[in-house]
Amino acid sequence: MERFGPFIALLVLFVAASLTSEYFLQVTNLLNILRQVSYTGIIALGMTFVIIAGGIDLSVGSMTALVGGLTILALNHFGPGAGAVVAGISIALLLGMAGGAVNGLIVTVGRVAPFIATLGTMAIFRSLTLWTIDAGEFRSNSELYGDFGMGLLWAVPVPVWILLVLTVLFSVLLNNTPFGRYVCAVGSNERVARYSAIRVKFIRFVCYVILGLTVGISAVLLSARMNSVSSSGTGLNFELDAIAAVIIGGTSLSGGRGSIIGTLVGAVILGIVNNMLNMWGISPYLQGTVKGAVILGAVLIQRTNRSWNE
Amino acid sequence: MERFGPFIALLVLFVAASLTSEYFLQVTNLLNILRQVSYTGIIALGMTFVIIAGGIDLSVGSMTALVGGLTILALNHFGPGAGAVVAGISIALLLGMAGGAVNGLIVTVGRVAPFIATLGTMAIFRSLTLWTIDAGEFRSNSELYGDFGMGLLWAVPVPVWILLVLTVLFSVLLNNTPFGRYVCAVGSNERVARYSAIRVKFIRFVCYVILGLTVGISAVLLSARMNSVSSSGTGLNFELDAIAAVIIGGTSLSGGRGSIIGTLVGAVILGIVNNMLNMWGISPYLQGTVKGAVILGAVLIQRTNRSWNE
Amino acid sequence: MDDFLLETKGLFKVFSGVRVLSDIDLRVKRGQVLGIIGENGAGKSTLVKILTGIHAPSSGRIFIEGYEIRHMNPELAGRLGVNMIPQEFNLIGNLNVFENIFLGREYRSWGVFLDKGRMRRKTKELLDELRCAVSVDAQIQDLSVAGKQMVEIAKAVVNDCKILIMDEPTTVLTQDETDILFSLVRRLKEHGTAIVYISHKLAEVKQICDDIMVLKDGCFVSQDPASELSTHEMARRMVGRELRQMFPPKSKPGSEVVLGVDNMVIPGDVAGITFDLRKGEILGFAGLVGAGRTETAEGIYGIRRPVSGSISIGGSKVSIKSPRDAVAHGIAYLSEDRQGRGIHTGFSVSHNTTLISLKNYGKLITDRAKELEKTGFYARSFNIKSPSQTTPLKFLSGGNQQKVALAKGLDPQPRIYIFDEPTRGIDVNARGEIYVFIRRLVEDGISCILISSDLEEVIGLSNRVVVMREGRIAGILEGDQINEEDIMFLAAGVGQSLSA
Amino acid sequence: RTITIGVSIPSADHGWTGGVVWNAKKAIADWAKKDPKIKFHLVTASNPAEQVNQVEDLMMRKINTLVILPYDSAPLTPVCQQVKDAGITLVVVDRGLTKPISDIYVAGDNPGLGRVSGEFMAKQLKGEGDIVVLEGIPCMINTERVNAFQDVMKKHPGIKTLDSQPAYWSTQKGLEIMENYLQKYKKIDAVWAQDDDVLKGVLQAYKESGRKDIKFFLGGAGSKDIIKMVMDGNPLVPADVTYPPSMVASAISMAVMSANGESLNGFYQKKIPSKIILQSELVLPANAKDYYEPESVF
Ligand SMILES: Nc1ncnc2c1ncn2[C@@H]1O[C@H](COP(=O)(O)OP(=O)(O)OP(=O)(O)O)[C@@H](O)[C@H]1O
Ligand SMILES: Nc1ncnc2c1ncn2[C@@H]1O[C@H](COP(=O)(O)OP(=O)(O)OP(=O)(O)O)[C@@H](O)[C@H]1O
Ligand SMILES: [Mg+2]
Ligand SMILES: [Mg+2]
Repeated sequence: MERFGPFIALLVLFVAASLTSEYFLQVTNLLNILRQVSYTGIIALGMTFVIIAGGIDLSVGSMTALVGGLTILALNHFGPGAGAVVAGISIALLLGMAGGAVNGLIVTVGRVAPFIATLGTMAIFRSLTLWTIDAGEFRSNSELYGDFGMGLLWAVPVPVWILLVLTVLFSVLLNNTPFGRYVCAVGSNERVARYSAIRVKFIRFVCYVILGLTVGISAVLLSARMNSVSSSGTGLNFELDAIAAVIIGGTSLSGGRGSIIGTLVGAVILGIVNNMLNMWGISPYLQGTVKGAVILGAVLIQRTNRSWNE
Repeated sequence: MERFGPFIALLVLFVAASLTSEYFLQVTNLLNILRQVSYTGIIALGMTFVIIAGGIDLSVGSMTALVGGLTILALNHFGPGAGAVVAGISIALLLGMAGGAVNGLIVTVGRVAPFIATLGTMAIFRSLTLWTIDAGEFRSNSELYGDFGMGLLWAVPVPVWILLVLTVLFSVLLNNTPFGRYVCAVGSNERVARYSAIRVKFIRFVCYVILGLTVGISAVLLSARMNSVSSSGTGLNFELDAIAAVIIGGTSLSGGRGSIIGTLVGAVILGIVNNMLNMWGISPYLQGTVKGAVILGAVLIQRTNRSWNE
Repeated sequence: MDDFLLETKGLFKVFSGVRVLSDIDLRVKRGQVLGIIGENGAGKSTLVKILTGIHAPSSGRIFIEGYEIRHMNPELAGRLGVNMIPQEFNLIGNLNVFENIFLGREYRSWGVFLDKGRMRRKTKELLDELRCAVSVDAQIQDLSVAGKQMVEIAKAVVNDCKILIMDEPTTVLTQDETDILFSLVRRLKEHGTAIVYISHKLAEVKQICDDIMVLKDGCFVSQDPASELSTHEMARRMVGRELRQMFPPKSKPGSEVVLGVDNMVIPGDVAGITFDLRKGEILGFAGLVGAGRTETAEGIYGIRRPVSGSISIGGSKVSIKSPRDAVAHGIAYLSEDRQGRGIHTGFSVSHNTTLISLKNYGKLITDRAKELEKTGFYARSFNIKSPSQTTPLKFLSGGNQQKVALAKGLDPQPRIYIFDEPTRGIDVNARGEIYVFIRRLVEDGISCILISSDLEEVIGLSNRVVVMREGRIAGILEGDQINEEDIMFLAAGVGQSLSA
Repeated sequence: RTITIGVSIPSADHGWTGGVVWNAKKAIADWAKKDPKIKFHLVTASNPAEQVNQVEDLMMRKINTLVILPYDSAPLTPVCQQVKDAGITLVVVDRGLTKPISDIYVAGDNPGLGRVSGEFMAKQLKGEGDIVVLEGIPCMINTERVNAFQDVMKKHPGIKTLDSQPAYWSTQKGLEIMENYLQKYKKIDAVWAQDDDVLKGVLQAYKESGRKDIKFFLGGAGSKDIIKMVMDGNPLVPADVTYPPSMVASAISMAVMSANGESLNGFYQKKIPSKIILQSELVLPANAKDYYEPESVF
């Protein structure tokens, strides 16, 4: 029953939120929550692979700023048309994958512990972002890009669609393909994986590239939403939110197993918590206390549930 | 030879720093570096136990602020005498251990993943600090407390002495007592440890209490030095510095083994890096790049060294 | 009548709805060695895990020296002098030998500090007694499987224990080490220790045990003095029917050389290994522990990097830099280190079985149904006892895990299969079936290398036997030369190498 | 009719933002006492994306007026546009948006802070001397201040900036960097710390070093401790330059008055002015009393 833990936590939170706030159940609010969580949620989906493979990535927030910033530079360079937007987006995805590849190489070829490797690149990516624009803001000249960021498809925001589609795709990738199985094998026992003819380093590397890709996607959506990127503020603390979503979703930080759907649920849980804090109107000083307590509570619900079934 | 990795990295960095900066080798500068690293270094010593036991603690920075703040409140309450300072310090150590115990209980009894547990308490501790003083500053009225923070003993700052003494004590604790063995055993293989009649949860719990104690010590030294605590700024990002020191020092984030001396070396490496950034006068925007690169470099030196000897 | 050191009454154990043990009454006296035998999954390990408090019984009572112990746990067991050599290693990889041996019961000085000197000395004494050359300061993770096994033995006897439980202690040990262990057992017996001994090596059981208890499907079958049971009868009681001939008749290998190893050198482990393997051949590898057989196998499989020499497959030289290359060249390797290298204990039966060959179940999307079907085939072939295909391996008995490991190597349909202790922990019945299976493999043209510490197995199956000593090939035996005396003669290094 | 005012500000991550939160809460408490019909919703964000989310959430709660201190200009502009389009009165504080959509803009003057600081420093040094600078977190606000300061310095070639490093608006960082400066430079005439929190650390380092060469220190933002030092005539701290976190409180008041249809006291203009620039003022011992607010947290 352990695997239902996140869902039960979500349910409890959902009911609690519905009861305590008149605004919560409004469709716009629910869509807002989904959109709000989509930026770190998409990154969390990629992070799930990295964590299952036994790694971690602290650099995703800085990488979001760097990729988003460079994308806007490219966009401004290409001009205002739709073609420029498409080109910009492509560049963002490539940059994201390149960023992920850098992390992946340091971890696999350089054999640096993932925590330190990405702590290093976190500093480096942020610093390069600051340096590119002299600590200012990247502002897009393209109206179209901004419209895309706020766009709706059948009344649902684009980022939400992407979040959902990626959840399905990644779920299949994790559960129904050889690659997914290899990721679990590598994270579960690296040596056994090696004896099983799995290219351990390659799999690790690909996980980082996938994460980089999701960072690229998130960078596009976020920078389009704001039609700009702040070199100092964009992506700040994203890594904590993304990792928290993954772990609340039931993936173990020690690797070997995990769930993409769980991560989605984890991200939504965090989104509802934030939404509730704003809706309840808690004193700013005490918001941290309530947020921390609710997150701990959500995780504890899962635990209690597990012990019932053990 | 792996265990010498951190020392070699330190040596290389030391030589590089001596060659590139005429100020580096001055005694005051070296003492400055030691004092600068002592605050997070002391915490890193405690963090080493938690990480070896397979845990992590993100809340140490917030806890430093909370403990420091409450200590100053207590101090102001007790009045200006030396007795008050002693009482204040005792309270700080107790509060630190209590904070560590909270984390330890959530992790062991609550069975919440350490990352999430301490992410929660990080928010909670900070928020309680802000709430206590309305986001302002805790100011001590005791001159004596400030003098203690700046104090020297045989020309060496008090915090440095404490850092060194704790290194020795903790080294003995880790390497020469049953408790130290149990910590390694718990972090290496929890199941086997349990079968060996080791009280796994208790050991984990004690590790968090030890870390809490070091946070308490650091909170005293830091608040005494400034004779004040900022509820918003004190302790910010301490967790990253402390964890980085531990890992650079050769302790594995996956637990099971580690070295206290290594952590000291890791902390000093970080201190030298920061010192060098200032001494070289690097552009503020690029400081992150250089810092990240030097840290990665320091870790890579260890790796290369290892592969030579493999 | 109360001189039973250990007694259970009506032990039941149910794992998630499945009854694993029913109504077990067990009695062991001072100085008695009680053997427990039974098929894989019969519940032997579960029984002894209950005795040491690792599992709680679903119902039933445990008495130690006549006192009922209501809530047994590992710590209490330790204090009561109940020690166990577990089936799977319970050692901390990051700690060294003496730290492991004394884990949880360290010698102290001043009450708080570790008395390392005394612990080292005591460990050294023990290892010397076991004639084990492992260094007291070696890290466990650097030891060979046999080395780890010896450490487990030392750990179990380091303090005076009243009751010693041994769960398949000799699976990776050669005859020599087994003899050393047995002399230790006899000494403990004289001191009045009660001993519970579990093994699938029935001859050993007969040799060392006073009484033999047979379990089948978690139920008590019989208990008789060892002197009254032949190994044949033991096997019959375990399985419940007559067993056929253990070793199938040897087949005739072809003359085509499938694998040629020429002058392979792995520094520190093996020097100048040269042999070839023919099509449809079973090539046995014999030698004492540490002779370098595993290293040779790992050298071929791409785990260890030979510094010189060459490997050719089907006549052409190949470069094998990783297990992936080896698998691509049709080589499979079954490791002797089941849980450390062979299987993912957290993975299910089917996920483990198909891990190497996963790409055969769909390059893009894995065909789950086909996967389950194939796993089912192996489960039937090897009689793998598991609640379902999706049960994680950690919930299977040791022997059944071993069978999954075997199937895992088979699934990519290798041309060359290197077995390192293939029947480690496998019961007599399944063992016979696996031998037949291997026999069928070679008939189908697969070539096998058989590394085993079980001489009988090597002799019974091999067309030729390579005997290794201290990292070198001491000789290659054929036909009539394949007998215990000649092999031991070469392995121990007394006298001249015949091939020299 | 009830008025619902949403207030969105950055979270307290250093002294000044702590002051902003405190002042916002204080203004809200004051107004809530005066006029129970006004409802306030206060939210704090630790990055631009979170602030966008919070503004969306505030819109769900049917606010009539939004008072926002944007974490950054450009990233918050689109969502503020949405606020505006929804017919909500938009009051922007401190960081301006990139489009002129605010109904009321209460601005701090970042370049002004740099300029006033630079001019005071140049005057005090009589155009001659070596100085070191401790910057804030590398970001736009910081850049504007430092650039304005350096623009003034360009006019005084006799003054040499020896070094300029980021101290992240943190006391502890300020202490460490000053320690390093004192190590590196044997003679320093003056220090510009840009932020009073940093200045506290700087003064501590100077005190511990036992050196006597530095003539004076200049902070910024006007925290009560530093103002007190100025007021008490501390020779090391002859002045301070304001950048009051209370600007958010002023903005909240403007928002309330505007919602009530009041006009600004003394103004003949009917509506509240659409742009209010708060000067960065120079605090000297003579006028320090006017700036000293003992119960403020900053
Ligand atoms: N932790 C567990 N959870 C569920 N089932 C278990 C667990 N441990 C063992 N089993 C089941 O209990 C049965 C008996 O297992 P046990 O390990 O006692 O067998 P065994 O007699 O030791 O076999 P072997 O000779 O293969 O070691 C097996 O069918 C196994 O699947
Ligand atoms: N019991 C032991 N005593 C001393 N050294 C050992 C022992 N076991 C292993 N070693 C060391 O480990 C190395 C490899 O041993 P290993 O047991 O893997 O060799 P092997 O030939 O595969 O033997 P086997 O297959 O019988 O286990 C040896 O070279 C030896 O140095
Ligand atoms: Mg068993
Ligand atoms: Mg071997």
